[in-house]
Amino acid sequence: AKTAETTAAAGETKAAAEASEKAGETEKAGEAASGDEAYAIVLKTQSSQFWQDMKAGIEDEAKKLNVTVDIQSGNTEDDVEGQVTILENFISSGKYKAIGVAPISDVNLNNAIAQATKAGIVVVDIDEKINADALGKLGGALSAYVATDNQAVGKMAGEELTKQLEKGSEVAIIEGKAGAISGEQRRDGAKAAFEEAGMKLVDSQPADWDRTKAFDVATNMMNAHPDLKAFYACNDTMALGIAEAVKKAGKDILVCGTDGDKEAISAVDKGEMTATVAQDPKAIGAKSLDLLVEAVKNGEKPEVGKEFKTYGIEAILINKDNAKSYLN
Amino acid sequence: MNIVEMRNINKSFPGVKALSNISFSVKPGEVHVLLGENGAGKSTLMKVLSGVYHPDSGSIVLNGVEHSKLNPRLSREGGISIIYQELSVVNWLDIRENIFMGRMQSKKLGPVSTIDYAKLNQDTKKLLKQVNLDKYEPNKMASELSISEKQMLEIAKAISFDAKCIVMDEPTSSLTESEVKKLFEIIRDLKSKGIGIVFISHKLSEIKEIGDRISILKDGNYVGTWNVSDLSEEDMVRLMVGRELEKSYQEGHGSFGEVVFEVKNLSRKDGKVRDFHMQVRKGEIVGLSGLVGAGRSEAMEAIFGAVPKTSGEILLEGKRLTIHTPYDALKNGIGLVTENRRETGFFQNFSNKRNISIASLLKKSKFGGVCGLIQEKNEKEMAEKAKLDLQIKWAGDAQLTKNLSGGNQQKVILGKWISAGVKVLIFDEPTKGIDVGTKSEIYKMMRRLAENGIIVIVVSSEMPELLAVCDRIMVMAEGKVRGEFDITEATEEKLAMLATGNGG
Amino acid sequence: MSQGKTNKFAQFWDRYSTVSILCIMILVFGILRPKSFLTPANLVKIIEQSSIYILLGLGEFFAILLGGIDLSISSIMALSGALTAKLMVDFGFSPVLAILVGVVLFGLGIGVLNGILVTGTGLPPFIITLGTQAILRSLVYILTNARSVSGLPTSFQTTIGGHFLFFPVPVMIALLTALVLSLFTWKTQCGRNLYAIGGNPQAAWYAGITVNRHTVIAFALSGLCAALAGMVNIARLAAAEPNAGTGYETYAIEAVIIGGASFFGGVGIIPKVIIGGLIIGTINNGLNMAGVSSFYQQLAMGILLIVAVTLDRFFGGRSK
Amino acid sequence: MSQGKTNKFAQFWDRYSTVSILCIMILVFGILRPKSFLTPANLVKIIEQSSIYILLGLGEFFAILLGGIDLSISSIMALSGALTAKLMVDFGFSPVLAILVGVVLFGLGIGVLNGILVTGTGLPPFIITLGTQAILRSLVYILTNARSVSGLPTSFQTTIGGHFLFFPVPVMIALLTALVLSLFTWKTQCGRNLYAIGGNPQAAWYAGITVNRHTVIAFALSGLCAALAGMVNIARLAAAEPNAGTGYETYAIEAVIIGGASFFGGVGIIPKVIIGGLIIGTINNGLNMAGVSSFYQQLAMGILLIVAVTLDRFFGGRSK
Ligand SMILES: Nc1ncnc2c1ncn2[C@@H]1O[C@H](COP(=O)(O)OP(=O)(O)OP(=O)(O)O)[C@@H](O)[C@H]1O
Ligand SMILES: Nc1ncnc2c1ncn2[C@@H]1O[C@H](COP(=O)(O)OP(=O)(O)OP(=O)(O)O)[C@@H](O)[C@H]1O
Ligand SMILES: [Mg+2]
Ligand SMILES: [Mg+2]
Repeated sequence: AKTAETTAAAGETKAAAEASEKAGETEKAGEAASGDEAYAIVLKTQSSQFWQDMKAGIEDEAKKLNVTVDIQSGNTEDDVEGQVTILENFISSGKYKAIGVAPISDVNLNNAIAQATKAGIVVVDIDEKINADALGKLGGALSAYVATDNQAVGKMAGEELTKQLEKGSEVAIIEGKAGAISGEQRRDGAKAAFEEAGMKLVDSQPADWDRTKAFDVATNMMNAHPDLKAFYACNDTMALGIAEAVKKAGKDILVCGTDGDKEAISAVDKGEMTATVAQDPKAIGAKSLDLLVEAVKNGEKPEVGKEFKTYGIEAILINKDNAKSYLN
Repeated sequence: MNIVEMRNINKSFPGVKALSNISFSVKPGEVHVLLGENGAGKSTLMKVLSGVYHPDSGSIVLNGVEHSKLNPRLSREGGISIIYQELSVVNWLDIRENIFMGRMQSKKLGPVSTIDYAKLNQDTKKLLKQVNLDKYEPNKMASELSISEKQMLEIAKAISFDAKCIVMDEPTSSLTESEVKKLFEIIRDLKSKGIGIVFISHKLSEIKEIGDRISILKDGNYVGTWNVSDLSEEDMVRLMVGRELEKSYQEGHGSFGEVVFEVKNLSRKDGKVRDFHMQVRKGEIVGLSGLVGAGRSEAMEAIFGAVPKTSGEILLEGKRLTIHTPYDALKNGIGLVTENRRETGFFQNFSNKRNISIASLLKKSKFGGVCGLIQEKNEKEMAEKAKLDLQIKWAGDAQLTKNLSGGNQQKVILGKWISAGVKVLIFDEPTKGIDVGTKSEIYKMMRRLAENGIIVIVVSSEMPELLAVCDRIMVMAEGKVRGEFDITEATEEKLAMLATGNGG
Repeated sequence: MSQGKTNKFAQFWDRYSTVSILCIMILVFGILRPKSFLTPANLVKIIEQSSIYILLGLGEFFAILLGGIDLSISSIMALSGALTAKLMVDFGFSPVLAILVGVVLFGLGIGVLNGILVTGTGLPPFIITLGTQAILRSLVYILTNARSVSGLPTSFQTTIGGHFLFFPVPVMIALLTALVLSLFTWKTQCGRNLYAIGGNPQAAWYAGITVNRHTVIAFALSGLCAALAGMVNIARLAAAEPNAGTGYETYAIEAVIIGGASFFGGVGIIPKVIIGGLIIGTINNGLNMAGVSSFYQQLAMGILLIVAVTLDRFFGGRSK
Repeated sequence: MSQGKTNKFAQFWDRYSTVSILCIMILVFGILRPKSFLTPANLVKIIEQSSIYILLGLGEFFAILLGGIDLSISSIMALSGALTAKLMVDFGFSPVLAILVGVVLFGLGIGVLNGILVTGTGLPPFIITLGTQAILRSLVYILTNARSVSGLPTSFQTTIGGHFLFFPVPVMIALLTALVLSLFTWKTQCGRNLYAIGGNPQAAWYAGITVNRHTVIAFALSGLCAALAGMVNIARLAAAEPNAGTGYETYAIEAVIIGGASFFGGVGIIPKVIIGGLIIGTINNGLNMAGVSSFYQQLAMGILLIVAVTLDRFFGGRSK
């Protein structure tokens, strides 16, 4: 498992290039795969745009490749057990040779993945990085990992903000739900960027991914810290709430979000938000499906402890300069 | 030696001194009657004895052991068994579990002890035989028993303890006559075994029949203790009320006007009432007699629209009324004083004022009581008037009705209907659990209402009551009207014969 | 349980317990963060932030007054908000028309539905509204395809989300609703009847009150208030979120109960619900201001709930 | 309300309503997805997946039996799981010792605490456990620093999360617990006392039953069952999650109520709770298998809850 981690690290840099290069190749893979191969993907939830987009990306890709794919998700982003149930059900239905998973935490699906491995099913990890060590111990194997590096996302946002700020400015972070790893990684990335640039991080509080809460928490922070100059929000839902709060407060505070939701991009375009770091959920989804199809085509069998590749789908910084081009 | 010895018991509730310095004792093999008006403190004294209430001061000696503070368990261990005034049957448990609640026979099953149902069934069967309930299996759900059968079940429970002293707090108020007879048999048997009985009842004839000694309480104070044989019923009344009660029941004037209220072939959906009919003339009070379960209350509920009916015509002053709900009844000027004050009579969260005004306000409202405004001044006047008319004793119109005594609660309910200007007022067991003094006041009130042209219908299980207030008495059995008597020819025997289906 | 407490403190507490708790909280946070918490601007903010809790609490109040509960208000809030937003954004309704349809009609309608389900089945409101909570939330996702709806007309936003004579309009809406409902509970027959039913439903029936009809009315009011909360919410955020209000029914219940209403029905007054809502808003704001870590925020909320209600239980006269 | 329904169907339904609902559901899903749903492997999976709902339902049953409710079980499940995991992973406790401390002692202890709060304050269990739900969840975050705890000893995992004679151990645990608790409710004085208290607390107190003590026992059992669910859960996931079980109190309540227990207390039997739990598990599994989108799953759950309980209300004899 240790080696897996190192190659994963090495793989990251190449990933973006690889992803685009392979576009043509996968097309061929699609032709090769027979029409009645079925694939399954377990998402975190479907009740937000990010996951909706990822689902759309997967479905488009499935059409292109002429394969069927079953997509399920938990009811909420907290439903750690619900996801396990779904994955187990996919495994026990016996229909699938390869399954993609976007776990809620770094370990919640591990045991179920180990079951999949035992059943000879190839698993691709999406978005949330699985604790490979723990997984290996349970006898589970991964074939690949597709994601945007959340820490890098946070860092990118932090850097974009600091570019426009004087040294020593007061900044704040609005986090997701306590304990959500992707949120924490983004926060850590942004924190690092702020520290590097010598900003003063005065507050960092969660708003549970909730727009109303983010609105209120941001309002309160602005009251508590009148000299606040910038907010980083761990997703766009919250960033939009913050932007609204800033607007209502009549202040001039930078707001950078994460995800690249359409609404956020248009807010950036209108100057209501400073920037958003877009992940490309459609590409992540499509790439994941490609990998699943490829694995089946190659007759890949899961192997515990085998190294697996990481495909980093690059994050894109969307600010005033390029927002228009993302608003089709 | 006394089996129970209560000394200088004091007990206060917020705002009420319920017991002041009461001493009380029970000898083996005697029936010791406790008598007093509503709220005199009888039940409270007994609840102190059973450990439900803790006295503020005083001591209790049970079996020679002195206690200053009991709980239900300790009291039971001290040989006390009690039938509370309020039924304490658990509907969703079966008969045997109700009887042996909290103390079922167990047998060892390895390290744990489990309930020995076989033994339990045996014991239960024996007890059921004693109280004439042996038609039921021990595992019959208590919910399937009638009220009076539940009361008998409570009696079975009380005697199952092998207690030295059994307290019975108004056990007869919900029993049929034959069940009362059975109870007295049981009491005599217990006496012969040297068990002491405390017996509480508002029915003086019962006291004369079964009592040995009598202690009288008045407003939480001790009046005295006598041998029952030394006191006449009049003496008892004088001692507990503190004044002479004039024989008040004046009869009606005999000649009445035309029929103003009429019910024709009324049947209920559940079949509990079939083809009920009645006619009431102006100024007349009509009574409804019958055994428990004869369908009297059920017929009244159907007239009042509280339960669905399949057929029936109701005519008031020649007009046909359409009544599907109590709201319709109220709109048409019909009121019902229900059998069970606490559950269906008044609102525990309402002040006297609000309890009185509710019906009158509703009557003025529109669209099923949804539209209408409240003027507090009006409400206040209404309450004041009711208080004066009915001589209600309360601390103020803002006092919660639940804190009044039973008799005054009943008057508040009366006030509610009278304020609403009802033309027909139905009383269902109007004096259940109400002391003699208040009772005679209520009788007078009924007569006054009738004289003022209000149709008064009285349902009662107490025949003396019907004979005292009514001008005509109808008898029901099995959901049907069996016949009727003019007051001049009615006697208890005739009523009973008709009610039980013998003769006519 | 009662220990002869006729003393002054008990009397005072009986009447002012809820207000006192609010004052104590303001004091504590004021001492902790004198500069940021106790500013007029922040106090106005607290009231504004509380307006949603107050609106939800007002609705919940009627369900609890009848001895029931309405768990579906959070979903009603989200669905009404999403619907109103959709009507304006996708169907070009004018704000007034959208509010009429998406808030008033919809809120009342869905509340009536809850009421009919409760009275028709005779099941505990907890179960029925647990069911409708799930159903309605799922309808929000279906309606919005789990995407937020933005681009609300500016006129809508600046009116409902704006200010009027210094005061935030959401606050005005909440207070106005509270005022109207107060009058309703005090001065109208229907309001009085609801207290009667809550106190003793059987006695209410025998007194001539149409119990079912009034139950439906109570749930309709609950639905309407939740829909108003939804409207305020989308105006404040300038967008409708499919996840809006998740779990907010808890805040509403807390506001009502901290405000001294009894869970058994028949007891409680609207002004105290307002205080209850303000208490919830103050805790949320104060804990933010004091920089308490989110881990500890829930801890504080839980403890406060139990302590506040216990104090009320032991020293207050009402919630027995 | 009763319409003289003495017919055969009513009698049958009274007794077998819950089982019938389960059978109908299995039939429907079986027809929809004959190949994937109705396989022995999948049926075993359903039972395994249901084991957590059953365990939580068993605990909730006792709270509801007393006419109360326990909303804190989801948090107890998470905290107990996290504690047990921490004890093994960070403090090197042997699995047996960790289970003894983190599950048995902790579960009973926290349940006793709930019980003492309820009896001591005399407040509705809804309020108290709403408070402790928040408090305990916050303690999970504090304990784990909001991170999942993994690396549980293999011995723990293979025993608790493994199989025993073909049967998944979680199922064995759930059924064994149910069996013990069934015997407890049927055959022991204490169990019968709980029914008496639920049916009529005053009568129970008059009969000399120590109502408070029994209330504490009921909540202790609720806590213990929730802790067992937590143990099974960490074994299934091979990790303890701080968010574990969020909202699962709803499943537990549904299992109990679908299983025919009355919200007013005193009515219900353990075997029906098992069926109730299986129903929840079957819906979740079946909807997955049928490929229903998660939007519609909530919709289906909500509708099913209302329909199942309504059927029971109208044709069942007990839950009046
Ligand atoms: N739980 C209680 N809380 C407050 N006051 C009470 C309570 N129980 C009884 N009281 C008061 O104690 C006094 C005595 O009441 P008690 O029930 O003993 O009267 P009683 O003699 O049994 O009357 P009745 O003949 O109507 O049964 C009354 O003033 C009553 O209001
Ligand atoms: N909670 C209370 N607080 C203060 N006083 C009370 C309270 N409950 C009852 N009382 C007083 O107790 C007296 C009688 O009340 P209670 O309800 O015991 O009457 P009751 O005659 O026993 O009723 P019933 O015959 O219907 O059983 C009244 O004087 C009333 O003022
Ligand atoms: Mg009494
Ligand atoms: Mg009485």
